[in-house]
Amino acid sequence: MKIELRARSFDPLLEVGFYQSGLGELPGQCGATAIFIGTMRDFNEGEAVHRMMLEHYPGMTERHLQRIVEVAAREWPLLDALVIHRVGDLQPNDPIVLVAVWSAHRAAAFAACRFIMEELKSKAPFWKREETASGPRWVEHNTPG
Amino acid sequence: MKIELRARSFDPLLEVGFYQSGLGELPGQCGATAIFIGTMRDFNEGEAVHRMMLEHYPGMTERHLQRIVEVAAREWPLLDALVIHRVGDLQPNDPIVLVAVWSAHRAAAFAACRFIMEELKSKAPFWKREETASGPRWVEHNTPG
Amino acid sequence: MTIDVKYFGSLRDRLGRAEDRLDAVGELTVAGVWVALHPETPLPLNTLTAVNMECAEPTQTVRDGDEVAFFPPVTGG
Amino acid sequence: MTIDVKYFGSLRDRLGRAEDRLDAVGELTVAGVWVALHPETPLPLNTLTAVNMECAEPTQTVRDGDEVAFFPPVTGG
Repeated sequence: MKIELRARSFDPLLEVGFYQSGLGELPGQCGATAIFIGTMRDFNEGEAVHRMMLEHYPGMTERHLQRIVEVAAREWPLLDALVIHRVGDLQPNDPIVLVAVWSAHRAAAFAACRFIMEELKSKAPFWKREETASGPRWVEHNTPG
Repeated sequence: MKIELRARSFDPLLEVGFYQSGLGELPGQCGATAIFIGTMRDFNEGEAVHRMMLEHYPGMTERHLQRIVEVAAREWPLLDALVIHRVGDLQPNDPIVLVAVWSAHRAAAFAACRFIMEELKSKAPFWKREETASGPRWVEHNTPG
Repeated sequence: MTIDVKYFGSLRDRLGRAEDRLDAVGELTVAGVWVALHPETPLPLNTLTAVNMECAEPTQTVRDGDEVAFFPPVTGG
Repeated sequence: MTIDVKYFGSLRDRLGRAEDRLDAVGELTVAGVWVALHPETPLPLNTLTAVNMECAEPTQTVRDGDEVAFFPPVTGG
Protein backbone atom coordinates (compact mmCIF):
# COMPACT_ATOMS: atom_id res chain seq x y z
CA MET A 1 0.00 0.00 0.00
CA LYS A 2 1.32 3.43 -0.85
CA ILE A 3 -0.02 6.94 -0.29
CA GLU A 4 1.72 9.90 -1.78
CA LEU A 5 1.25 13.65 -2.14
CA ARG A 6 2.90 15.22 -5.16
CA ALA A 7 3.82 18.86 -5.59
CA ARG A 8 4.47 18.40 -9.33
CA SER A 9 2.51 17.03 -12.28
CA PHE A 10 2.65 13.25 -12.65
CA ASP A 11 1.68 10.62 -15.24
CA PRO A 12 -0.86 8.31 -13.58
CA LEU A 13 -0.47 5.45 -16.06
CA LEU A 14 3.31 5.46 -15.72
CA GLU A 15 2.93 5.53 -11.94
CA VAL A 16 0.64 2.50 -11.98
CA GLY A 17 2.99 0.62 -14.27
CA PHE A 18 6.02 1.49 -12.20
CA TYR A 19 4.38 0.59 -8.89
CA GLN A 20 2.97 -2.63 -10.33
CA SER A 21 6.34 -3.74 -11.62
CA GLY A 22 7.62 -3.63 -8.04
CA LEU A 23 4.89 -5.96 -6.73
CA GLY A 24 6.76 -9.23 -6.97
CA GLU A 25 4.22 -11.63 -5.50
CA LEU A 26 1.22 -10.15 -7.21
CA PRO A 27 1.36 -11.79 -10.66
CA GLY A 28 -0.78 -14.88 -10.80
CA GLN A 29 -2.91 -13.94 -7.81
CA CYS A 30 -4.27 -10.74 -9.25
CA GLY A 31 -7.33 -11.03 -11.44
CA ALA A 32 -8.56 -7.45 -11.28
CA THR A 33 -7.09 -3.96 -11.32
CA ALA A 34 -9.39 -0.98 -10.92
CA ILE A 35 -7.97 2.46 -11.57
CA PHE A 36 -9.47 5.90 -11.22
CA ILE A 37 -7.84 9.09 -12.44
CA GLY A 38 -9.27 12.48 -11.59
CA THR A 39 -8.17 15.22 -13.95
CA MET A 40 -8.51 18.99 -13.79
CA ARG A 41 -11.16 20.30 -16.14
CA ASP A 42 -11.09 23.72 -17.80
CA PHE A 43 -14.60 24.55 -16.64
CA ASN A 44 -16.54 24.23 -13.39
CA GLU A 45 -19.97 25.45 -12.37
CA GLY A 46 -20.42 27.21 -15.68
CA GLU A 47 -17.16 29.13 -15.68
CA ALA A 48 -13.85 28.65 -17.48
CA VAL A 49 -11.04 27.76 -15.09
CA HIS A 50 -7.48 28.32 -16.23
CA ARG A 51 -5.56 27.41 -13.09
CA MET A 52 -6.13 25.80 -9.74
CA MET A 53 -4.36 25.71 -6.40
CA LEU A 54 -4.75 22.64 -4.24
CA GLU A 55 -4.15 23.35 -0.56
CA HIS A 56 -3.78 20.62 2.03
CA TYR A 57 -3.07 20.19 5.73
CA PRO A 58 0.40 18.64 5.91
CA GLY A 59 0.35 15.68 8.25
CA MET A 60 -3.41 15.41 8.60
CA THR A 61 -3.94 14.86 4.87
CA GLU A 62 -1.48 11.96 4.64
CA ARG A 63 -2.85 10.43 7.83
CA HIS A 64 -6.43 10.50 6.56
CA LEU A 65 -5.54 9.11 3.14
CA GLN A 66 -3.66 6.29 4.85
CA ARG A 67 -6.64 5.55 7.06
CA ILE A 68 -9.07 5.50 4.13
CA VAL A 69 -6.93 2.90 2.36
CA GLU A 70 -6.64 0.84 5.55
CA VAL A 71 -10.41 0.82 5.96
CA ALA A 72 -10.78 -0.33 2.34
CA ALA A 73 -8.23 -3.10 2.91
CA ARG A 74 -10.21 -4.34 5.93
CA GLU A 75 -13.49 -4.22 4.02
CA TRP A 76 -12.34 -5.95 0.82
CA PRO A 77 -9.65 -8.57 0.06
CA LEU A 78 -7.12 -6.31 -1.64
CA LEU A 79 -3.70 -7.37 -2.85
CA ASP A 80 -2.45 -3.80 -2.99
CA ALA A 81 -3.45 -0.16 -3.42
CA LEU A 82 -1.80 3.03 -4.61
CA VAL A 83 -3.06 6.58 -4.04
CA ILE A 84 -1.31 9.64 -5.42
CA HIS A 85 -2.79 13.13 -4.93
CA ARG A 86 -1.55 16.43 -6.29
CA VAL A 87 -1.06 19.53 -4.17
CA GLY A 88 0.04 23.00 -5.28
CA ASP A 89 -0.59 24.68 -8.63
CA LEU A 90 -2.39 22.80 -11.37
CA GLN A 91 -3.41 23.53 -14.95
CA PRO A 92 -6.32 22.07 -16.91
CA ASN A 93 -5.73 18.45 -17.92
CA ASP A 94 -3.29 17.90 -15.03
CA PRO A 95 -4.03 14.73 -13.06
CA ILE A 96 -5.36 15.53 -9.59
CA VAL A 97 -5.72 12.09 -8.09
CA LEU A 98 -4.89 8.48 -8.89
CA VAL A 99 -6.43 5.51 -7.09
CA ALA A 100 -5.34 2.02 -8.16
CA VAL A 101 -6.50 -1.16 -6.48
CA TRP A 102 -5.39 -4.75 -7.09
CA SER A 103 -7.47 -7.76 -6.07
CA ALA A 104 -8.13 -11.37 -7.01
CA HIS A 105 -11.69 -10.49 -8.04
CA ARG A 106 -13.32 -7.61 -9.85
CA ALA A 107 -16.12 -6.89 -7.38
CA ALA A 108 -13.61 -6.09 -4.64
CA ALA A 109 -11.39 -4.03 -6.94
CA PHE A 110 -14.27 -1.94 -8.27
CA ALA A 111 -15.87 -1.41 -4.85
CA ALA A 112 -12.64 -0.53 -3.05
CA CYS A 113 -11.52 1.89 -5.77
CA ARG A 114 -14.87 3.67 -5.66
CA PHE A 115 -14.90 3.69 -1.86
CA ILE A 116 -11.44 5.21 -1.62
CA MET A 117 -12.40 7.96 -4.08
CA GLU A 118 -15.64 8.83 -2.30
CA GLU A 119 -13.99 8.84 1.12
CA LEU A 120 -11.12 10.91 -0.17
CA LYS A 121 -13.46 13.48 -1.70
CA SER A 122 -15.64 13.76 1.39
CA LYS A 123 -13.04 13.44 4.17
CA ALA A 124 -9.44 14.14 3.16
CA PRO A 125 -8.37 17.71 3.97
CA PHE A 126 -7.79 19.34 0.60
CA TRP A 127 -9.13 22.68 -0.63
CA LYS A 128 -9.33 23.88 -4.21
CA ARG A 129 -9.00 27.48 -5.28
CA GLU A 130 -9.79 28.08 -8.94
CA GLU A 131 -8.56 30.95 -11.09
CA THR A 132 -11.34 32.11 -13.38
CA ALA A 133 -11.78 35.08 -15.72
CA SER A 134 -13.62 36.86 -12.90
CA GLY A 135 -10.84 36.18 -10.39
CA PRO A 136 -9.99 33.48 -7.89
CA ARG A 137 -12.69 31.51 -6.06
CA TRP A 138 -12.66 28.70 -3.54
CA VAL A 139 -14.61 25.59 -4.49
CA GLU A 140 -17.25 25.41 -1.78
CA HIS A 141 -18.11 21.75 -1.78
CA ASN A 142 -17.60 18.55 -3.73
CA THR A 143 -20.44 17.02 -5.69
CA PRO A 144 -21.58 13.63 -4.44
CA GLY A 145 -20.28 10.72 -6.50
CA MET B 1 -15.08 4.64 -29.04
CA LYS B 2 -12.94 1.64 -29.90
CA ILE B 3 -13.47 -2.09 -29.54
CA GLU B 4 -10.69 -4.50 -30.30
CA LEU B 5 -9.93 -8.20 -30.09
CA ARG B 6 -6.27 -9.11 -29.71
CA ALA B 7 -4.66 -12.42 -30.55
CA ARG B 8 -1.43 -11.49 -28.74
CA SER B 9 -0.52 -10.24 -25.29
CA PHE B 10 -0.90 -6.48 -24.76
CA ASP B 11 0.05 -3.86 -22.18
CA PRO B 12 -3.21 -2.28 -20.95
CA LEU B 13 -1.59 0.83 -19.45
CA LEU B 14 0.34 1.55 -22.64
CA GLU B 15 -2.84 1.04 -24.65
CA VAL B 16 -4.76 3.52 -22.52
CA GLY B 17 -1.96 6.07 -22.79
CA PHE B 18 -1.65 5.60 -26.52
CA TYR B 19 -5.39 5.84 -27.14
CA GLN B 20 -5.71 8.83 -24.85
CA SER B 21 -2.95 10.71 -26.61
CA GLY B 22 -5.02 10.49 -29.79
CA LEU B 23 -8.09 12.09 -28.21
CA GLY B 24 -7.45 15.69 -29.21
CA GLU B 25 -10.59 17.37 -27.87
CA LEU B 26 -10.70 15.48 -24.62
CA PRO B 27 -8.23 17.44 -22.47
CA GLY B 28 -9.98 20.05 -20.39
CA GLN B 29 -13.40 18.41 -20.62
CA CYS B 30 -12.41 15.16 -18.99
CA GLY B 31 -12.51 15.06 -15.21
CA ALA B 32 -12.64 11.32 -14.71
CA THR B 33 -11.05 8.21 -16.18
CA ALA B 34 -12.12 4.80 -14.89
CA ILE B 35 -10.08 1.80 -15.97
CA PHE B 36 -10.54 -1.90 -15.34
CA ILE B 37 -7.99 -4.54 -16.22
CA GLY B 38 -8.82 -8.22 -15.95
CA THR B 39 -5.77 -10.44 -15.65
CA MET B 40 -5.35 -14.21 -15.87
CA ARG B 41 -4.78 -15.79 -12.47
CA ASP B 42 -2.74 -18.93 -11.89
CA PHE B 43 -5.52 -20.58 -9.89
CA ASN B 44 -9.27 -20.97 -10.31
CA GLU B 45 -11.83 -22.95 -8.35
CA GLY B 46 -9.12 -24.42 -6.16
CA GLU B 47 -6.85 -25.65 -8.93
CA ALA B 48 -3.61 -24.34 -10.40
CA VAL B 49 -4.03 -23.15 -13.98
CA HIS B 50 -0.96 -22.88 -16.14
CA ARG B 51 -2.50 -21.89 -19.47
CA MET B 52 -5.79 -20.78 -20.89
CA MET B 53 -7.41 -20.66 -24.30
CA LEU B 54 -9.98 -17.96 -24.99
CA GLU B 55 -12.37 -18.89 -27.77
CA HIS B 56 -14.75 -16.41 -29.38
CA TYR B 57 -17.35 -16.22 -32.13
CA PRO B 58 -15.77 -14.04 -34.82
CA GLY B 59 -18.24 -11.40 -35.91
CA MET B 60 -20.75 -11.93 -33.11
CA THR B 61 -18.23 -11.11 -30.37
CA GLU B 62 -17.20 -7.77 -31.89
CA ARG B 63 -20.82 -6.88 -32.58
CA HIS B 64 -21.89 -7.54 -29.00
CA LEU B 65 -18.94 -5.66 -27.49
CA GLN B 66 -19.76 -2.70 -29.73
CA ARG B 67 -23.39 -2.81 -28.64
CA ILE B 68 -22.50 -2.95 -24.94
CA VAL B 69 -20.38 0.18 -25.28
CA GLU B 70 -23.15 1.93 -27.25
CA VAL B 71 -25.66 1.15 -24.51
CA ALA B 72 -23.24 2.56 -21.92
CA ALA B 73 -22.77 5.72 -24.00
CA ARG B 74 -26.54 6.22 -24.14
CA GLU B 75 -26.92 5.64 -20.40
CA TRP B 76 -24.06 7.86 -19.20
CA PRO B 77 -22.44 11.04 -20.60
CA LEU B 78 -19.18 9.52 -21.80
CA LEU B 79 -16.45 11.36 -23.65
CA ASP B 80 -14.89 8.14 -24.91
CA ALA B 81 -14.40 4.44 -24.22
CA LEU B 82 -11.87 1.79 -25.12
CA VAL B 83 -12.35 -1.97 -24.83
CA ILE B 84 -9.62 -4.49 -25.68
CA HIS B 85 -10.19 -8.22 -25.16
CA ARG B 86 -7.74 -11.05 -25.65
CA VAL B 87 -8.49 -14.19 -27.64
CA GLY B 88 -6.29 -17.23 -28.17
CA ASP B 89 -3.69 -18.68 -25.82
CA LEU B 90 -2.94 -16.93 -22.53
CA GLN B 91 -0.56 -17.49 -19.64
CA PRO B 92 -0.98 -16.46 -16.01
CA ASN B 93 -0.58 -12.71 -15.49
CA ASP B 94 -1.56 -11.97 -19.12
CA PRO B 95 -4.16 -9.23 -19.40
CA ILE B 96 -7.52 -10.61 -20.55
CA VAL B 97 -9.60 -7.49 -20.83
CA LEU B 98 -9.19 -3.72 -20.63
CA VAL B 99 -12.10 -1.32 -20.22
CA ALA B 100 -11.33 2.40 -20.07
CA VAL B 101 -13.97 5.11 -19.87
CA TRP B 102 -13.55 8.90 -20.01
CA SER B 103 -16.17 11.30 -18.69
CA ALA B 104 -16.54 14.78 -17.23
CA HIS B 105 -17.62 13.32 -13.89
CA ARG B 106 -16.55 10.38 -11.79
CA ALA B 107 -19.98 8.86 -11.15
CA ALA B 108 -20.53 8.32 -14.88
CA ALA B 109 -17.01 6.98 -15.44
CA PHE B 110 -17.24 4.49 -12.57
CA ALA B 111 -20.75 3.33 -13.43
CA ALA B 112 -20.11 2.93 -17.15
CA CYS B 113 -16.83 1.06 -16.62
CA ARG B 114 -18.50 -1.34 -14.24
CA PHE B 115 -21.53 -1.76 -16.51
CA ILE B 116 -19.40 -2.57 -19.56
CA MET B 117 -17.46 -5.20 -17.57
CA GLU B 118 -20.58 -6.87 -16.18
CA GLU B 119 -22.32 -6.89 -19.56
CA LEU B 120 -19.20 -8.20 -21.24
CA LYS B 121 -18.86 -11.03 -18.73
CA SER B 122 -22.50 -12.05 -18.91
CA LYS B 123 -23.25 -11.50 -22.62
CA ALA B 124 -20.22 -11.35 -24.92
CA PRO B 125 -19.53 -14.69 -26.63
CA PHE B 126 -16.21 -15.83 -25.19
CA TRP B 127 -15.36 -19.23 -23.73
CA LYS B 128 -12.41 -20.09 -21.53
CA ARG B 129 -10.63 -23.43 -21.51
CA GLU B 130 -8.10 -23.81 -18.73
CA GLU B 131 -5.11 -26.15 -18.68
CA THR B 132 -4.68 -27.61 -15.22
CA ALA B 133 -2.50 -30.36 -13.75
CA SER B 134 -5.44 -32.75 -14.19
CA GLY B 135 -5.93 -31.78 -17.83
CA PRO B 136 -7.97 -29.21 -19.74
CA ARG B 137 -11.36 -28.02 -18.54
CA TRP B 138 -13.90 -25.51 -19.80
CA VAL B 139 -14.91 -22.81 -17.36
CA GLU B 140 -18.63 -23.41 -16.91
CA HIS B 141 -19.84 -20.01 -15.83
CA ASN B 142 -18.65 -16.61 -14.74
CA THR B 143 -19.05 -15.52 -11.14
CA PRO B 144 -21.36 -12.57 -10.63
CA GLY B 145 -19.55 -9.26 -10.14
CA MET C 1 -33.00 -24.65 -47.58
CA THR C 2 -29.45 -24.64 -46.26
CA ILE C 3 -28.52 -23.71 -42.70
CA ASP C 4 -24.95 -23.12 -41.54
CA VAL C 5 -24.48 -24.38 -38.02
CA LYS C 6 -21.67 -23.46 -35.61
CA TYR C 7 -20.65 -24.87 -32.24
CA PHE C 8 -18.46 -23.20 -29.63
CA GLY C 9 -16.72 -23.93 -26.36
CA SER C 10 -17.26 -27.24 -24.60
CA LEU C 11 -20.08 -28.09 -27.01
CA ARG C 12 -17.69 -27.93 -29.96
CA ASP C 13 -15.27 -30.16 -28.06
CA ARG C 14 -17.99 -32.64 -27.17
CA LEU C 15 -19.27 -32.88 -30.74
CA GLY C 16 -15.74 -33.08 -32.12
CA ARG C 17 -16.41 -30.42 -34.75
CA ALA C 18 -16.94 -26.67 -35.05
CA GLU C 19 -19.64 -26.64 -37.73
CA ASP C 20 -22.27 -28.47 -39.69
CA ARG C 21 -24.34 -27.72 -42.76
CA LEU C 22 -27.98 -28.74 -42.75
CA ASP C 23 -30.06 -29.18 -45.90
CA ALA C 24 -33.72 -29.35 -45.01
CA VAL C 25 -37.19 -28.75 -46.35
CA GLY C 26 -40.22 -27.26 -44.61
CA GLU C 27 -40.42 -25.03 -41.56
CA LEU C 28 -37.71 -25.46 -38.97
CA THR C 29 -36.96 -23.90 -35.60
CA VAL C 30 -33.55 -23.44 -33.98
CA ALA C 31 -34.31 -26.45 -31.75
CA GLY C 32 -35.40 -28.33 -34.87
CA VAL C 33 -32.01 -27.69 -36.45
CA TRP C 34 -30.37 -29.39 -33.48
CA VAL C 35 -32.71 -32.37 -33.59
CA ALA C 36 -32.20 -32.81 -37.33
CA LEU C 37 -28.40 -32.88 -36.88
CA HIS C 38 -28.22 -34.76 -33.56
CA PRO C 39 -31.29 -37.02 -33.38
CA GLU C 40 -29.72 -39.14 -30.63
CA THR C 41 -28.37 -36.27 -28.47
CA PRO C 42 -30.73 -33.98 -26.61
CA LEU C 43 -29.67 -30.32 -26.63
CA PRO C 44 -27.52 -29.98 -23.48
CA LEU C 45 -29.07 -28.02 -20.65
CA ASN C 46 -28.02 -24.34 -20.53
CA THR C 47 -27.13 -24.29 -24.22
CA LEU C 48 -27.53 -20.84 -25.73
CA THR C 49 -28.52 -20.26 -29.33
CA ALA C 50 -28.00 -17.50 -31.87
CA VAL C 51 -29.30 -16.87 -35.35
CA ASN C 52 -27.15 -14.70 -37.62
CA MET C 53 -25.07 -13.68 -34.60
CA GLU C 54 -28.06 -12.45 -32.60
CA CYS C 55 -29.25 -14.29 -29.50
CA ALA C 56 -32.32 -16.35 -30.31
CA GLU C 57 -34.87 -18.57 -28.58
CA PRO C 58 -34.88 -22.27 -29.53
CA THR C 59 -38.42 -21.71 -30.82
CA GLN C 60 -37.32 -19.14 -33.40
CA THR C 61 -37.92 -20.14 -37.02
CA VAL C 62 -34.90 -20.29 -39.29
CA ARG C 63 -34.69 -19.33 -42.96
CA ASP C 64 -32.61 -20.40 -45.90
CA GLY C 65 -29.03 -19.14 -45.54
CA ASP C 66 -29.27 -18.49 -41.80
CA GLU C 67 -26.26 -19.10 -39.57
CA VAL C 68 -27.34 -20.89 -36.40
CA ALA C 69 -24.99 -21.21 -33.42
CA PHE C 70 -25.12 -23.40 -30.31
CA PHE C 71 -22.90 -22.65 -27.34
CA PRO C 72 -22.58 -22.99 -23.56
CA PRO C 73 -22.84 -20.02 -21.15
CA VAL C 74 -20.26 -17.36 -21.96
CA THR C 75 -17.17 -16.95 -19.78
CA GLY C 76 -15.23 -13.96 -21.12
CA GLY C 77 -13.70 -11.01 -19.30
CA MET D 1 -1.65 26.78 28.29
CA THR D 2 -0.61 27.33 24.69
CA ILE D 3 -2.69 26.27 21.69
CA ASP D 4 -1.42 26.29 18.11
CA VAL D 5 -4.19 27.27 15.73
CA LYS D 6 -4.28 26.72 11.97
CA TYR D 7 -6.63 27.94 9.26
CA PHE D 8 -7.08 26.50 5.79
CA GLY D 9 -8.79 27.23 2.50
CA SER D 10 -11.17 30.18 2.18
CA LEU D 11 -11.06 30.68 5.95
CA ARG D 12 -7.33 31.29 5.85
CA ASP D 13 -7.86 33.76 3.01
CA ARG D 14 -10.64 35.55 4.87
CA LEU D 15 -8.61 35.89 8.06
CA GLY D 16 -5.52 36.91 6.14
CA ARG D 17 -3.28 34.47 8.02
CA ALA D 18 -2.60 30.74 8.24
CA GLU D 19 -2.05 30.41 11.98
CA ASP D 20 -2.40 31.87 15.42
CA ARG D 21 -1.02 31.03 18.82
CA LEU D 22 -3.34 31.29 21.79
CA ASP D 23 -2.15 31.60 25.39
CA ALA D 24 -5.02 30.96 27.76
CA VAL D 25 -5.86 29.82 31.25
CA GLY D 26 -8.70 27.59 32.44
CA GLU D 27 -10.78 25.04 30.53
CA LEU D 28 -11.33 25.77 26.88
CA THR D 29 -13.24 24.05 24.07
CA VAL D 30 -12.46 24.14 20.36
CA ALA D 31 -15.26 26.68 19.91
CA GLY D 32 -13.81 28.63 22.83
CA VAL D 33 -10.46 28.83 21.07
CA TRP D 34 -12.18 30.51 18.14
CA VAL D 35 -14.06 32.97 20.34
CA ALA D 36 -10.89 33.86 22.25
CA LEU D 37 -9.06 34.66 19.00
CA HIS D 38 -11.95 36.20 17.05
CA PRO D 39 -14.30 37.76 19.57
CA GLU D 40 -16.00 39.87 16.88
CA THR D 41 -16.35 37.15 14.23
CA PRO D 42 -18.74 34.25 14.72
CA LEU D 43 -17.37 30.90 13.53
CA PRO D 44 -18.55 30.68 9.89
CA LEU D 45 -21.30 28.18 9.20
CA ASN D 46 -20.04 24.79 7.92
CA THR D 47 -16.60 25.30 9.45
CA LEU D 48 -14.96 21.99 10.34
CA THR D 49 -12.59 21.59 13.23
CA ALA D 50 -9.72 19.26 14.10
CA VAL D 51 -7.60 18.73 17.18
CA ASN D 52 -4.13 17.29 16.64
CA MET D 53 -5.10 16.39 13.08
CA GLU D 54 -8.18 14.41 14.10
CA CYS D 55 -11.68 15.63 13.33
CA ALA D 56 -13.24 17.13 16.46
CA GLU D 57 -16.51 18.59 17.64
CA PRO D 58 -16.51 22.29 18.60
CA THR D 59 -17.43 21.15 22.12
CA GLN D 60 -14.24 19.13 22.56
CA THR D 61 -11.94 20.35 25.34
CA VAL D 62 -8.41 21.32 24.32
CA ARG D 63 -5.21 20.79 26.28
CA ASP D 64 -1.89 22.54 26.54
CA GLY D 65 0.15 22.00 23.38
CA ASP D 66 -2.81 20.95 21.22
CA GLU D 67 -2.95 21.93 17.58
CA VAL D 68 -6.43 23.14 16.67
CA ALA D 69 -7.49 23.64 13.04
CA PHE D 70 -10.46 25.42 11.48
CA PHE D 71 -11.35 24.87 7.85
CA PRO D 72 -14.23 24.85 5.33
CA PRO D 73 -15.68 21.67 3.78
CA VAL D 74 -13.00 19.69 1.98
CA THR D 75 -12.84 19.68 -1.83
CA GLY D 76 -10.07 17.31 -2.83
CA GLY D 77 -10.02 14.53 -5.41
